[in-house]
Amino acid sequence: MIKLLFFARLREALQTGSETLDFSPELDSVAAIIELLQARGGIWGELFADDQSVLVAVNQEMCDSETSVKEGDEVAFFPPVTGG
Amino acid sequence: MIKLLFFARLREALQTGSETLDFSPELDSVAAIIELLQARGGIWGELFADDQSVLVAVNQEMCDSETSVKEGDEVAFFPPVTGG
Amino acid sequence: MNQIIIQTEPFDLAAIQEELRRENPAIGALVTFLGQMRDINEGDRVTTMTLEHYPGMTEKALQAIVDEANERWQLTGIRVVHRVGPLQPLDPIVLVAVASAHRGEAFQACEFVIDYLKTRAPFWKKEQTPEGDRWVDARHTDDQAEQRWRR
Amino acid sequence: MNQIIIQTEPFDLAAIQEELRRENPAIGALVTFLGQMRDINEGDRVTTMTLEHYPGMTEKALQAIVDEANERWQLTGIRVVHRVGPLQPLDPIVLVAVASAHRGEAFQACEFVIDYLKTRAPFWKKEQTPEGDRWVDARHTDDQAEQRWRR
Repeated sequence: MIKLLFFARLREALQTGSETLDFSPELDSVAAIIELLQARGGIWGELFADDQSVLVAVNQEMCDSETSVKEGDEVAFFPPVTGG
Repeated sequence: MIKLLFFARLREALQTGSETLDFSPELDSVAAIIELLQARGGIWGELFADDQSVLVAVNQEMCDSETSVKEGDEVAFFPPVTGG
Repeated sequence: MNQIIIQTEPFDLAAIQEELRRENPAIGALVTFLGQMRDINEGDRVTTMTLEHYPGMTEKALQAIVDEANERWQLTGIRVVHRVGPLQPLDPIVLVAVASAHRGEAFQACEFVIDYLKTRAPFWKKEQTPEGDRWVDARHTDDQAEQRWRR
Repeated sequence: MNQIIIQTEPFDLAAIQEELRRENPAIGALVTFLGQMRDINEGDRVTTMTLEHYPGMTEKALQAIVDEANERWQLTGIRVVHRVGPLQPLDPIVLVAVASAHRGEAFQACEFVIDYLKTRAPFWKKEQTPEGDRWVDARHTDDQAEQRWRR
């Protein structure tokens, strides 16, 4: 199982803060998960389009789409941060 | 009349914090005052020797030995500052 | 000693600074950055702001920034306190306090921590304005500020 | 609004910051430098320190520094408070607090004011150590810090 988290503008637009995906060998990278979400179409297709600046963290560390994902990981998607 | 002030290490070594000099046309610059003090010899000669780093302020503004001095001015001598 | 705190309640600026500066009589300099909510942003009046964050990752990201500051400079202590939840104009949002024997290192480390926090810690601001709610966009100047520290 | 104070009594760090940061809801950043007395200097234990200054010139010199900071950066307020007289280890010596809409300007102006104060304001420190009294020598690093701001 992979836990997905969405924050801020993404969370609001998707109308969900989290979901779980069953892990499968094809879902072994951030890029693969983004492809799956994008394929849902609609708002998902828009927000995860290649030209959108969505940041990703795997197990609470910033990473990029090359990063590999394994069973049990927590993968978070969010817009550029604006704290401080 | 010119008011002379001495601070910190200088004040202690000279055993005085202030004195007044009668103004005269020859005492028209910081350099001329330094020459007069140096000519007193002893500790004065040492402290106002050319190789000593003594700072000067005329009327409470930092200046150098070229600065001119006139009747009524306040001329202060002190070591490099160490506040803060 | 270092401490990182995320909280919804207001924080006590004075108590944090007092505790940090008394920790070690070798401390000669304490530099504190306080970020507070402004009532105007990009020309619009902002009445309230809500700060969202990513619990768990926030603490990790801030710890990594504090660790890096301690590697780069000789410091005696760092405090980072960041509020989340609803905020009003003039409310303090974030505090970064850095103690060191000498001021140069304290200034650099303090600015480094807040510059990195601005681009690397998962916080998001949503503003409530008379024209409606809006998410605050990331600022290009914050990216530039972060770039300066790259090496 | 700017304020410069020289005093023998301890100052209230919290009250000064609180007053400054509340002055204007356009303030987004408050950067504060606090310099405090260390119990060790150049390897020796220091038990007490006495700060002498040049009354009249001190205020003028600090005013000139504050004026120059306001010319160089967009600021909403500056506070400079400096103690004179006898001090013990851990006693705050000097406070420089700078408020601005944005943090970059507040950081730069705060460091500028303390760097200039260190080389241009007429204060002198005398340390009491177990080996006797001694006047503190000016530091080369303070000259270097000041040079950075020349233009």
